[in-house]
Amino acid sequence: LSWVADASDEVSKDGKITVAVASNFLSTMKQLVHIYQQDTGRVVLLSGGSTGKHYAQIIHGAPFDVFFAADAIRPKLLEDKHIGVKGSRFTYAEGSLVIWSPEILKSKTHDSISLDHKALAALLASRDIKTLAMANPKLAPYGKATQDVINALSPEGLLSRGNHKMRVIQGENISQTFQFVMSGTADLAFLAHSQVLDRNITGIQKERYKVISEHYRVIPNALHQPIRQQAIRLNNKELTRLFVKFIKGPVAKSIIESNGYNIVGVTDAG
Amino acid sequence: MLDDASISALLLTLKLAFLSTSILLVVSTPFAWWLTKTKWKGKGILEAMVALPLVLPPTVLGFYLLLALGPNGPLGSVLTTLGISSLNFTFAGLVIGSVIYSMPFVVQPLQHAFSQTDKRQMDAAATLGASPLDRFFSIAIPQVKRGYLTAGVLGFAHTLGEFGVVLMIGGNIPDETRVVSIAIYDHVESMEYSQAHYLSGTLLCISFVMLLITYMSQQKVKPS
Amino acid sequence: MLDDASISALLLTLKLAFLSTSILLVVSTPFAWWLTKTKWKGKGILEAMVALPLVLPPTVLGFYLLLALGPNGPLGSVLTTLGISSLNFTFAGLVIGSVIYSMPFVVQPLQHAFSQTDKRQMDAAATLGASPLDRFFSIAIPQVKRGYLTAGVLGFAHTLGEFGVVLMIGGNIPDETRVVSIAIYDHVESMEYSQAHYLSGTLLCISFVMLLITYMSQQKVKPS
Amino acid sequence: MHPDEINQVEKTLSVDLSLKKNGFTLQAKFSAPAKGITAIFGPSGCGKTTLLRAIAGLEKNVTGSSQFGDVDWIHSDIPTHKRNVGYVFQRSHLFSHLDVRKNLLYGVKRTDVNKRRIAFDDAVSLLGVEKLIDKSVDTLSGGERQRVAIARALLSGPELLLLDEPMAALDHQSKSEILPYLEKLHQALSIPMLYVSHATDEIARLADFIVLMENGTTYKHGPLLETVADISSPLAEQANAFSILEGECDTHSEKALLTSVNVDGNSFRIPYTSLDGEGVVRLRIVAKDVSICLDRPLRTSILNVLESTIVDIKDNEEKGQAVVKLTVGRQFLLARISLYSKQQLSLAVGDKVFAQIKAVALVR
Amino acid sequence: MHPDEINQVEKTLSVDLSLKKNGFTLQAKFSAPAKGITAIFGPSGCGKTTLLRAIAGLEKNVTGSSQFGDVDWIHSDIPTHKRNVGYVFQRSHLFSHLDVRKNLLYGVKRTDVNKRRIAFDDAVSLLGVEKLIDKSVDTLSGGERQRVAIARALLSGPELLLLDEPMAALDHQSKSEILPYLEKLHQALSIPMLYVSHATDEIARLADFIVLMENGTTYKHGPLLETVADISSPLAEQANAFSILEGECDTHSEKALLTSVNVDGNSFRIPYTSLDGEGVVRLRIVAKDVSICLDRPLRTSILNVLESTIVDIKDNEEKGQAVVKLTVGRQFLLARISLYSKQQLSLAVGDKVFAQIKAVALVR
Ligand SMILES: Nc1ncnc2c1ncn2[C@@H]1O[C@H](COP(=O)(O)OP(=O)(O)OP(=O)(O)O)[C@@H](O)[C@H]1O
Ligand SMILES: Nc1ncnc2c1ncn2[C@@H]1O[C@H](COP(=O)(O)OP(=O)(O)OP(=O)(O)O)[C@@H](O)[C@H]1O
Ligand SMILES: [Mg+2]
Ligand SMILES: [Mg+2]
Repeated sequence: LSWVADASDEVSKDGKITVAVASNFLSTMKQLVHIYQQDTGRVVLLSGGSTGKHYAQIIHGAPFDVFFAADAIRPKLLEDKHIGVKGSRFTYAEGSLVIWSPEILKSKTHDSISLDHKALAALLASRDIKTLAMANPKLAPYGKATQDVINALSPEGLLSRGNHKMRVIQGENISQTFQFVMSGTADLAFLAHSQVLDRNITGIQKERYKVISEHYRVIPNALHQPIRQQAIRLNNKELTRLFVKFIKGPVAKSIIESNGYNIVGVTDAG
Repeated sequence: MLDDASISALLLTLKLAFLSTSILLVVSTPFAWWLTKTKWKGKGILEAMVALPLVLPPTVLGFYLLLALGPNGPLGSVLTTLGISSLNFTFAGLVIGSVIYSMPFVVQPLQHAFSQTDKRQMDAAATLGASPLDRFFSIAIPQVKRGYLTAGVLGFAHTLGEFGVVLMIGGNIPDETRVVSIAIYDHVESMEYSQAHYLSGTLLCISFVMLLITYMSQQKVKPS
Repeated sequence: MLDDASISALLLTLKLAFLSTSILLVVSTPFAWWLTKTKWKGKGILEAMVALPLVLPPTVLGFYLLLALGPNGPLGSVLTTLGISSLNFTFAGLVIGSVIYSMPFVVQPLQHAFSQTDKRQMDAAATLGASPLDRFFSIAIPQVKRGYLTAGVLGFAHTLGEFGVVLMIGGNIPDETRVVSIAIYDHVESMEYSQAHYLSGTLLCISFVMLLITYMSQQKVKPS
Repeated sequence: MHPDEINQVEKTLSVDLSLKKNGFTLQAKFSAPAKGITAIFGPSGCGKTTLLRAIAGLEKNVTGSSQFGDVDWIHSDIPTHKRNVGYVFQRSHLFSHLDVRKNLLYGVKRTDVNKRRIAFDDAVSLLGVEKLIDKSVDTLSGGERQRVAIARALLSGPELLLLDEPMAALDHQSKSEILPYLEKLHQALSIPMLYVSHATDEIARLADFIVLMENGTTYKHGPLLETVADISSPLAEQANAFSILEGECDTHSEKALLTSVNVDGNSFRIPYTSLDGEGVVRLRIVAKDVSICLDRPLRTSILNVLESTIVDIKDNEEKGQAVVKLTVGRQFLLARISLYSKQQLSLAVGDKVFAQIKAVALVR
Repeated sequence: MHPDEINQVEKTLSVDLSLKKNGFTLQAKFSAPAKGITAIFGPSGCGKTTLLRAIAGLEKNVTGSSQFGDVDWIHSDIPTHKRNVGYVFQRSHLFSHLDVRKNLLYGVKRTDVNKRRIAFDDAVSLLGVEKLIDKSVDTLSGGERQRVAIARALLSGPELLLLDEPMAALDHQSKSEILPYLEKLHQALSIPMLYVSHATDEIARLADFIVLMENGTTYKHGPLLETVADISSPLAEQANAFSILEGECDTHSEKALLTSVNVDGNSFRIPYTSLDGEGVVRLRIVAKDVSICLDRPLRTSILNVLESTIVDIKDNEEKGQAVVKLTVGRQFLLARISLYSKQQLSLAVGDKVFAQIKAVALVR
């Protein structure tokens, strides 16, 4: 077995690591771990969950080795509290926001990948849009970015558009927002780029998923603060380091990118 | 002090809990009675099915409800043809979700209670001129008061804390579907722990007082 | 077919549910009995308190349990002085969490059931030489079988689907604290819907069969 | 409202039904006239309660007919609450969640005002439950429960009364207060009553008709006087076998402290009772209170000595006793004597003898 | 195991207790000897059941003493299950979740093998519950329930039997099978029995002692013979007042179908009964079966005529009757006659008369 080859003391003693991953990155991480395990034979256990929960758990001694957060705040806090390893914090992915709506086909720029400022504003102002789905800006980085976008487009706020009422439904996280869309009740949604990339969805939701993956546009990064997802090591174990090294490596990068994330490529030790 | 948003969430929660519990008690009564009395061989299937929503994680149940109630879902499309627009992300939808999810906590205690009714007293009531419905209301129900208490308390408390389903099909809309459990959850997630403690404390106090009153009043009416 | 991870999650879930339900039934029996029999004025307080964990959103309850069980928490520090390291993120911790959270679903039906026991039959048993404990086991408990069924089913099903508490104090660690409800949740969150459907379906089927067997066997033992 | 004030159509109950439940089979065929109490008599477990329940419509799978007035309850599938029966259950079956007053009012509320037969307060005082009225039924004694149950049934304005050992838990005093009322009630109202009892003295006193049961079957039924005077019926074998004579009130001699009753020309003297109506009265004479002499006894405290003819004798070797059936005008009297006396006096059918009657009870 | 085979210490029950519950107060003081059945007699609601429950330890807040053998149950705070009482409840209280067999075995299992008084099969056949043994108790008739309850109590090897109207739901036949057994049981075992009953015939037959109750208080108690012969006790007022005579078996004349009993020199002839032991037998004579003559009656079917002296007379103007207390050797006999006869014969205390006794029941 390959992992025996580069075994240090620690590696042989404790053959696996546990990684806390933000829900929105979980499926990408599964692909990464799959490859990592195939290549090295080392076992990586994944614990998906919301970043808020993971943070609370880590503070209270959860046995995680690495924490892949959905934002930059929580890793920073851990670093400051000396729970995370100082200097091990880095941005593993930068999310990009997309807007989804069946209305998009009607807009003139339907063949381009992203919408410009004006088209977005027009879309938001459309009277056909009754329900807008977004992630909770308080909880989810994508929600916060969505808020930025909306503020940029209509500074006076969404709900005050005359007597045209739009319901804003908020998901606990970006995954839930996606589920709102799945149900067909939302007319417009801000989603993560990673969610709308076609993947092999099978079964009854296939049709629905097709509708989703054909009606989105990427939102220009300039309209919101970057959605930086950071990770931090929680110990100095050899296995932990090896895994982080893999995530920072080129193989991982290409996978992450193919899942709709931007890679900044800079270890943010700031 | 609680801010307006919290108060509104609290009120919404109480409204939801009262409404769901009332609906549950009303709907479950004939159902539980029927389950108790029927000799139908297949009733075990129904009994098992009532408990099933419980075994799914609430968010997942919520997800399925979301799909079912959506315009393309089996329930949603029926509603649409009836001219009712989707119930997702509405208060009515929340009520439906809560009712489905808390159903076993009401049906089961009632069924248990009804299985204890004294057949002979029902017979006596019949000879005194009481029709089956009359007997049911004048003998069976008063004799299972304690069962209604159990059912009501469990249903009510569960609806108060119920969260996954509500989050999913409610969409966290202030004044409409943002119940207090979601508000507390939001606080915890966004590390606003003191607000979370405060709101939790308030919810606990209110619930405690309500439960206490319920139980205390129960103690008094007991026959000496 | 289910993959290994799912099977392991299922087994872990069943283990947790059986263990929690057993503990709950054992612990709740004397407690519910005492609640039924005591004339203590303050028992309403205890009754209300049992139902309280229900009113908090499970994750929030989980959060508080996390604090309490942590090394600095009130329970955790007691455990630490006893030489037990923190129970957070361990299977034992999950069991404790489930027990606390599902307690009302077991205590309440049992209490209700015990309140229906026939005092006169207990008296008769006493004159036949049965000590209070003996009477309790030979008369009270067999007569409230149906109450145990309700309590067991509600407790069991609630533990199966229970998710927020488990996620919080368990930490979603494969093979140790990742129960099937979390696994399904993970699948839904990472948009692996077909896996989610598949696992939900399996869980539903298993639960359904277990519940059906329980109810069917119940039907048979009924006196003709 | 006093029972006497009500007038209504007389309804007869004719039963010819059968029912199977688990191991037990009921086969009942008899009719209970509106004017009269029908006693149901038989050993424990013979099916008396089951019969009453079937008539009340509380048993399932009853086949046959149960004709009350114009309606066949079974054929027309009339449910219990429309049969308008008053049922005093063997084990009272009071409503445990209601106090005594509410138990009593339960039926009252569900009865048309013009169908009520007895005022609430009358029922309460008749059955002596005044002091119990606000009690929880759990705290009642056995007899108290039964009294409440009787009052509850009476108050529901029944057209048919089903009484399942209503007096079994009652003391002599309570019984002797309630029995006359039941008699009066059924006479005034002409409603049929079925009265289950193990106590032959109650039956003797109350019943006009009797249905004898054994093993789920009604093997004999008919007017009480005939049926009890039937020397071959199992009733005559009972230690307290009795016969009943009907007669008319003669003269009241208040001074002599005696009342005289004329039974087909024979005068019976009984302890003084003020008889309000003229009409027919009924005397119950327990067989063992009757002795037989060949000479007319003189200077004895026994008041009643009749000339009579022996019409039948049945020996019971086992008990060393014989039952002798004697004529009293066109009616009959049973005497139980020892086989020894029978031999000593060489009694035979057709002999003229003197029947010396120790005790005569005026039944009504 | 046959009852006769067991030997044990005789224990007496001495009760002097009181208890208040809600509106009701119980005040009881009497003692029940080991050799003998003590009847508890009183109207419905007077507190008989409460008394039995208090003795069994089923009532709370009982003060006073309840001495059984050497132990004061109340003072030493002995709980019910250690008092070793057999209790037949008024309303049977069978275990609803167990079938008949398991109900019967419940007490057996909890009784030391050497304390058992009766074999399982014997109890079953004595109480005629063979056919019911596998039935659910819900399906039993009233009488069947009670029989099962009696069997259950007997099988638990009690040192004290508390019987609360055990026969009330039973027919004559069942009664006459169970009563002799109870008599035999208590004689063989010398365990005290408290027997609540409204039926004076049962009391007459069974009891050696009697406790009279009214309104929660035991106002009179003593040996049955004395107490019932007390012309001023309420018992003598009852329609079925009686007296009891004890005597010895004389000669058995099987040919004559008669048995003769010697009561203080007077010979009573009763229908033939094979008396197994020699010992003392007891005759019950109902007061209304006794008539008084001034001359000795001849050629009568009445077997028993005694010379006697009137020791007391009590008139009851209301009923037109008088109770006359007569001597029989050193014992007493009550006769109930009409006031008319009393005047006709001008009976007075001290008169020598002939008591003509229609019926004598050999009680044991
Ligand atoms: N818990 C209670 N609270 C108030 N009163 C009670 C309670 N229990 C019994 N009583 C009353 O005490 C009295 C005595 O009851 P008990 O059952 O001892 O009577 P009893 O002599 O057995 O009558 P019966 O012959 O009718 O069975 C009754 O009047 C009854 O109503
Ligand atoms: N559900 C049932 N299943 C089987 N047997 C039954 C059922 N109900 C009654 N029985 C039997 O039917 C018979 C008649 O019962 P019932 O109650 O009619 O008797 P009863 O004449 O009223 O007796 P009692 O005088 O003792 O009250 C009994 O032997 C009883 O055990
Ligand atoms: Mg019966
Ligand atoms: Mg009593």
